[in-house]
Amino acid sequence: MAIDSGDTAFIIICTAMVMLMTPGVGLFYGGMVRGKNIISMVAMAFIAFAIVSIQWVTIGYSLAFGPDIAGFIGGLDHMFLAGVGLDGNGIPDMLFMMFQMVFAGITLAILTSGVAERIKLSSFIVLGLLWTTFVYDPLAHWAWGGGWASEMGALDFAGGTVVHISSGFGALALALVIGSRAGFGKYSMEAENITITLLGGALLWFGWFAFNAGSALAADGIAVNALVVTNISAAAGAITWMAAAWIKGKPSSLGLISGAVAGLVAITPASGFVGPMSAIVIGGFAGLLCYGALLLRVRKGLDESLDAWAVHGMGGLWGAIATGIFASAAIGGVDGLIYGNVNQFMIQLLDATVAMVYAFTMTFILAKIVDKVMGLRVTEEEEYIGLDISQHGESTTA
Amino acid sequence: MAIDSGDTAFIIICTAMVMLMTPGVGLFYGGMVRGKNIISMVAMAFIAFAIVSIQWVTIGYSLAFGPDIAGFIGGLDHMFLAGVGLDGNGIPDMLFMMFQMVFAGITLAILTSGVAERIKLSSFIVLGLLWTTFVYDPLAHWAWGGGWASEMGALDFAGGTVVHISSGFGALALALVIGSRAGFGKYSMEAENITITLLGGALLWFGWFAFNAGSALAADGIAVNALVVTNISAAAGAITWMAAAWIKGKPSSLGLISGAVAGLVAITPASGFVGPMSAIVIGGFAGLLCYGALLLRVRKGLDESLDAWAVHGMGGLWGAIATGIFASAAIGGVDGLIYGNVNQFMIQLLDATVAMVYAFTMTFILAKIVDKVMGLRVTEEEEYIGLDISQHGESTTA
Amino acid sequence: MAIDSGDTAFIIICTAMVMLMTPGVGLFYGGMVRGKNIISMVAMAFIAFAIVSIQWVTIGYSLAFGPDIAGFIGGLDHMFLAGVGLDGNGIPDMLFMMFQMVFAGITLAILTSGVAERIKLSSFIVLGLLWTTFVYDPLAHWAWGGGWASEMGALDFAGGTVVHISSGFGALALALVIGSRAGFGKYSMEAENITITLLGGALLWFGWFAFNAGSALAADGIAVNALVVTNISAAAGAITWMAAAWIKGKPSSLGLISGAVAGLVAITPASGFVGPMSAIVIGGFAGLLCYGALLLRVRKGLDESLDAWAVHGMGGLWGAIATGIFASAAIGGVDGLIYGNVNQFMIQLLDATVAMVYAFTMTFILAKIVDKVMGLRVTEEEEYIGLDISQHGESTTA
Amino acid sequence: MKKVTAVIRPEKLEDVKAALEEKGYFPMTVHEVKGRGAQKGICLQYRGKQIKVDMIPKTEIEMVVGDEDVRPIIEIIRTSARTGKFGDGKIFISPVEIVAAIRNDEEIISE
Amino acid sequence: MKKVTAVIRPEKLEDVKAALEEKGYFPMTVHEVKGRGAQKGICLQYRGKQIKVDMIPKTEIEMVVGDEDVRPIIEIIRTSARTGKFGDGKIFISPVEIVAAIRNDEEIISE
Amino acid sequence: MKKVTAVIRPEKLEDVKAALEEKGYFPMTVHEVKGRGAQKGICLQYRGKQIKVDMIPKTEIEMVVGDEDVRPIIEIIRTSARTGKFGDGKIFISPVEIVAAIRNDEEIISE
Ligand SMILES: Nc1ncnc2c1ncn2[C@@H]1O[C@H](COP(=O)(O)OP(=O)(O)O)[C@@H](O)[C@H]1O
Ligand SMILES: Nc1ncnc2c1ncn2[C@@H]1O[C@H](COP(=O)(O)OP(=O)(O)O)[C@@H](O)[C@H]1O
Ligand SMILES: Nc1ncnc2c1ncn2[C@@H]1O[C@H](COP(=O)(O)OP(=O)(O)O)[C@@H](O)[C@H]1O
Repeated sequence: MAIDSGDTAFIIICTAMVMLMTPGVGLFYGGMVRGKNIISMVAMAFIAFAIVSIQWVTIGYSLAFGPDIAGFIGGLDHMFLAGVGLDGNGIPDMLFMMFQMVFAGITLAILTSGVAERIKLSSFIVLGLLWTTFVYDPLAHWAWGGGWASEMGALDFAGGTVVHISSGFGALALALVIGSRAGFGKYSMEAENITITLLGGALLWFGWFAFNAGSALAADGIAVNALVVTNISAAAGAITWMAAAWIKGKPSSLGLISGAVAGLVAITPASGFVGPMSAIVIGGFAGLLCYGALLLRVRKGLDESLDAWAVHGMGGLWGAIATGIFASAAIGGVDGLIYGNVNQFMIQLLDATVAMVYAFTMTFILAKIVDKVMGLRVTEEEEYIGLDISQHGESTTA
Repeated sequence: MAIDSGDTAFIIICTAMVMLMTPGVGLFYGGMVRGKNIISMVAMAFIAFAIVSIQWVTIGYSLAFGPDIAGFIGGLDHMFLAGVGLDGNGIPDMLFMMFQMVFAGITLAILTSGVAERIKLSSFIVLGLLWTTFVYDPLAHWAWGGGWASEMGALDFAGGTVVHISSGFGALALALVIGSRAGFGKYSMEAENITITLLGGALLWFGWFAFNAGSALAADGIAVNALVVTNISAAAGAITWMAAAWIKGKPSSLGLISGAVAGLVAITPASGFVGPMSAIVIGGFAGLLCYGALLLRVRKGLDESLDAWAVHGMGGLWGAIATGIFASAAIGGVDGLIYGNVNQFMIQLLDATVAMVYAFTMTFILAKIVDKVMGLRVTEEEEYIGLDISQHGESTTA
Repeated sequence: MAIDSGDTAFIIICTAMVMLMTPGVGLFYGGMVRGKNIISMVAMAFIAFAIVSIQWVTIGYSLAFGPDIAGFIGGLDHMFLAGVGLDGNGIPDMLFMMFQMVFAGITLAILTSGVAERIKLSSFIVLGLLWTTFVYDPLAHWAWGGGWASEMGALDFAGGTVVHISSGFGALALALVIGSRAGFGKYSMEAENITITLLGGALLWFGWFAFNAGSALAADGIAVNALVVTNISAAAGAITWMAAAWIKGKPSSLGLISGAVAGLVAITPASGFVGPMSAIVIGGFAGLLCYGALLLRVRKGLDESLDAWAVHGMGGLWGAIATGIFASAAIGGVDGLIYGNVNQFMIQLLDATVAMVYAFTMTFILAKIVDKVMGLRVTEEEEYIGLDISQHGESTTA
Repeated sequence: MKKVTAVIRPEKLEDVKAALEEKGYFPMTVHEVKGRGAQKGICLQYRGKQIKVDMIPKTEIEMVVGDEDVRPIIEIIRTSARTGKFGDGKIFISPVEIVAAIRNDEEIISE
Repeated sequence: MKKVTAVIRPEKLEDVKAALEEKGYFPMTVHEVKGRGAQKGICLQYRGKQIKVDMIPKTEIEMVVGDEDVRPIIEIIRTSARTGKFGDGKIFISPVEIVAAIRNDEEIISE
Repeated sequence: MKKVTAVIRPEKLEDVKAALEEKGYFPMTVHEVKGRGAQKGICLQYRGKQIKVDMIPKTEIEMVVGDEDVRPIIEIIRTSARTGKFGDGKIFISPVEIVAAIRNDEEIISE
């Protein structure tokens, strides 16, 4: 098959839309922190994207998609994009490489949740490069590069394990290593710029269509299915989270948008395999589950306060499992639990568990190493002044 | 005809772009209200989108596009998307369903203009569901689902009646039912975050290309024509409104962007039927007309202050009529008044008038019912404190 | 060849994405000025886009792409889009016209850097129309419309000379004619809304994919190459600028995003001709060069403070030359210096130099004329109060 | 010399400014503040339980004026800023000893 | 009558408000300000050289109260706003001569 | 003790801070305010008619200092904040009776 202009057009644009999600994450997070750290959050998203862009074309892509080594990692054959050409099957190979790059970029940006308002910029850069290399790249290889998980038949359409479990449980590990923000639990640390968070959320919702539909790698029926279930799940998550928050108190807009993201996360691995009515259930339950996870986190006094763990980690876990429950052969060729396929359900469970454990453990180890070698955290004064001034020498008045 | 990857790619991306317009409306409106209600405006846009997403896949799509009943409404055959598949003609049927969904979503968001800064959140949700079901869905059926208007030959390329007349005159009815904001006319209530309004306007302009060009449902010459006339009309509207405002006082950026939106609204029904030079006239006149409508509204002391009526209502009315004037058979197969086709002009006039009367009346009735049953409006104290705190329990400092 | 739906879909969406870059420039600049001028900066971007939209369909397109007259300018055959139809080769001619329009629009928006916080709105409109007609249109003709530069074999894939050298050196000329802002050098005039600048930067990075990849005018391998090198160059520029700033002081987010833009600018002319590894060098060097240019500008006490010259002018110059160095026949059919083609290098040098001199000189002359006839600059009081209030009668509190 | 500090509703600022202007009182400095009075802010009924919103945006006007202007200014502000509902605000009068211009060396010293 | 002006750390505002409320002191006006004390702000070590950040966000509370309330309020604020580190802030007491309500014609005049 | 309240042009804040610092006066609290003076703001010519912009952004500096520091501070501010044009601002001196630290129990009481 040659290059198809429709598919190529589709994936180029999808790549751009997923790229926009990375600053989207930065704005989403930036609005939730105190005003003295908003630049830091947005800047880290950009930095994540920039360093991963270079890491990916030099070594990352090859680690993820090079010839399989022991089911665990790709070989170095594609370092510096060797052998990645402008032709291919439907879309150019180079475009596939690029589409995958934007996934790697945003994943690192999501991870910043766990260290918000207290990480040293230099340490973030080092940690980020290590993390992408030792956590993201292997996970991408397992799911999509011919690693053990895909060999086993695990389904992850657009990155439930690779993107969300990895960054969510990674953020949890980081929060444990770096410790709570000074004054956490003592002073209220409320979102200061909710408008910006909502804007970031809008960009996420927008880009997610490309994230999931684009993962079909063609402008076809599967892409359309992914598009439709993605939106349904987002809407359902927004509604259930809002409703649950309403019962407990007020229906905050942060809850609404967090619910939407929870729905988007949960449908991610499933979007090429489940139908619209399953999406209502997947998204709706994601809203409740992730809200519950957030409440649990708060009760435990854990300062993973932008909730990558609650939303991406738990939402991704649920999504991976839900794929094993609701998959329909009529859509993606594989049946799940509700169609009697217990096996697929068990595969999903195993895959998600391994991803979770691996991401958490490796992130914990990497964070400990960076902490020992160069210190993860800013000084008390720098934290008090805020990272905008102390790390970037800037502040924003408006 | 089978699925075409180019067309499918096109409409998937267009769907995403139109989706982004909904938070775009929220930001556009949010910047225009007082700071204590900005979250409320943006949140209502998201909520509108979320609830309509679910309404649409359960019942709305079927009401609009199900088998015609008496020219008025669609049958329930497609409830829960029954019979809506992943294949189709050029683009998958499911994609058509989804593209239509994002139109329904944004229309409800536009409607919030009429109740800005004073509606009870719960009542908005109830009203929104009713409105979409009893106003939007029938209008969509009439124009595009095989209802009486399309049978009669009325032209509405991308939603002049369905989206703009309906939401504009609906907002007017709502404003009348809910009454003015406390202190309206006594205190100045100026836009507090114009930057955000301009950002919202930028997202609208961007998305409108997809709104109109995507309505060709194929990446073809008609789509390109729609794209070109859309931009021309927006530019012309921006310039004439700004110029008119300049003559009366200062050329505000709000005038500029409102004029652009007026131009975009007016060209919407016409974009598949008129050529570029007609677009200058349509957009240019829209800027003047809508600015005049705004001045009239102000003189009448009417608190429909985000001007959905003046811009979308009056702009949509003009656009529907202008389609009957400027349509050219060379472009869309039908001639208008200037090419001697009086008949088409009369059809457009009738269609627009019925849409206007129906939308206004039905909205008025629905609002009255909701007001009786649960109260449309927040209490005086809640309004004074602002909806951000009173409805959402949040506020934004920056 | 007939219309291809994939290519058409691609260029329609690319057009929309490039359109979004224009308000993107407005937000990017708006965040960098003092709060009293933010509306002015964003509004000027919109106004630039609106007036160029009308200029282009009436006369501009014809001047750029009409039948060549003496290698310098296009004839008036396409005035009012005469003879520009909805069919064509791969994409409709009308779409090509529209895609070119959005380039003309953003270029004028970039130019506003040179007059930020002090230009009279009416004079900007007049100057903008003149500038587009006498600077942009000829340059577009030279490079892409069959003018002398393209005849000579100069390579400019997506607008290094046409867009960036022209606006960058134009902005320099404007800054010299209009003079420094009152108090420049005496008081600190720091960026007041960096979040908005970063948002604008995100929209630029996003849109730039369409800017460069879309310049292939087809969804093919060349487009994909442009996409990939564009992102690499942006990332490399962001990293080197940030690193350089870090060595001198703090790694500001403004540096980071400026570096990204520098990388994007530099790769623009080269993106269809060079490979990924060259892009690292081109972008990386652009970050350093443009940062150096900024430092030089500051040392010279020159108030071209949003740095269109340092970033677009110098970055564009470097990009044009770099195209002559790194071009690879394997990618775009032409070799550059490193493959032994000295000739192409000399052509690029000549092309860039002429563009630079022409843009600077013509802009200088046009600015002088407008200054003489109607005054370029607001009064001292108007400048003190800020352009938001004095030119637009508005201000933004948040 | 006295300093008149008036905490008023933000939406009344235009009225107060206009009323003061009419009587020839121009100079003032305005702060955007938040505050609560003896009523501890505003009570919202929220599903049975009451929620207090205790920091309400207010506008604080500072005017340094001659002793003889204090009374008229208090009356003007009262008239133009009053709604009669809780939250209308307060006026405080405090002593000022010196007023010095920056533009030139003019100075007024309270005896 | 006296005006108590306290400049505190913004993150302590909730504690101070709660402590005052407990003792029955409600009315106050709050300003968001920036400030530096005798320590000239906060010192950041930056690659060898020291950087001073000298304008730190603070919260300023104004309370106009009876003379007898001054002492207790100073103590409450001290207790609830103290961290013991530089930058805790200051409390200033100054005289107020008249307090006039806007809602009605009530007035308290310091003797 | 006295409170020096100076309303200055925002763009002069850096200069004023530097000038005060040079003479050893560090502590201060800064408010962002808007204001109008006797000239009622700034006049813009607008197509024949004049438009008044009457609320101009200003910066208000508060410094509580010993009585003996009042004069020198007034002079420093005058010198560093003066442009000679309308709108340069004013300095007000008012009495302060107690200054209490929050970090510890230090206190200065004006006699
Ligand atoms: N004693 C006081 N000290 C300082 N500020 C006060 C005092 N009393 C009132 N205020 C200010 O005036 C505003 C309105 O006060 P008031 O009319 O008493 O309000 P309320 O109706 O809430 O009691 C308060 O929000 C506060 O900012
Ligand atoms: N003499 C003063 N005049 C005005 N404001 C003061 C004075 N002293 C302290 N402040 C305010 O109190 C804040 C904290 O002061 P302090 O505890 O002395 O801080 P630091 O530890 O920085 O010396 C300052 O930032 C300033 O806003
Ligand atoms: N009597 C006053 N009371 C309070 N604030 C004042 C007074 N006089 C001047 N100001 C403040 O000082 C600022 C500058 O005042 P001034 O130099 O008199 O300005 P102008 O040139 O506009 O008359 C004003 O904007 C106001 O904030």
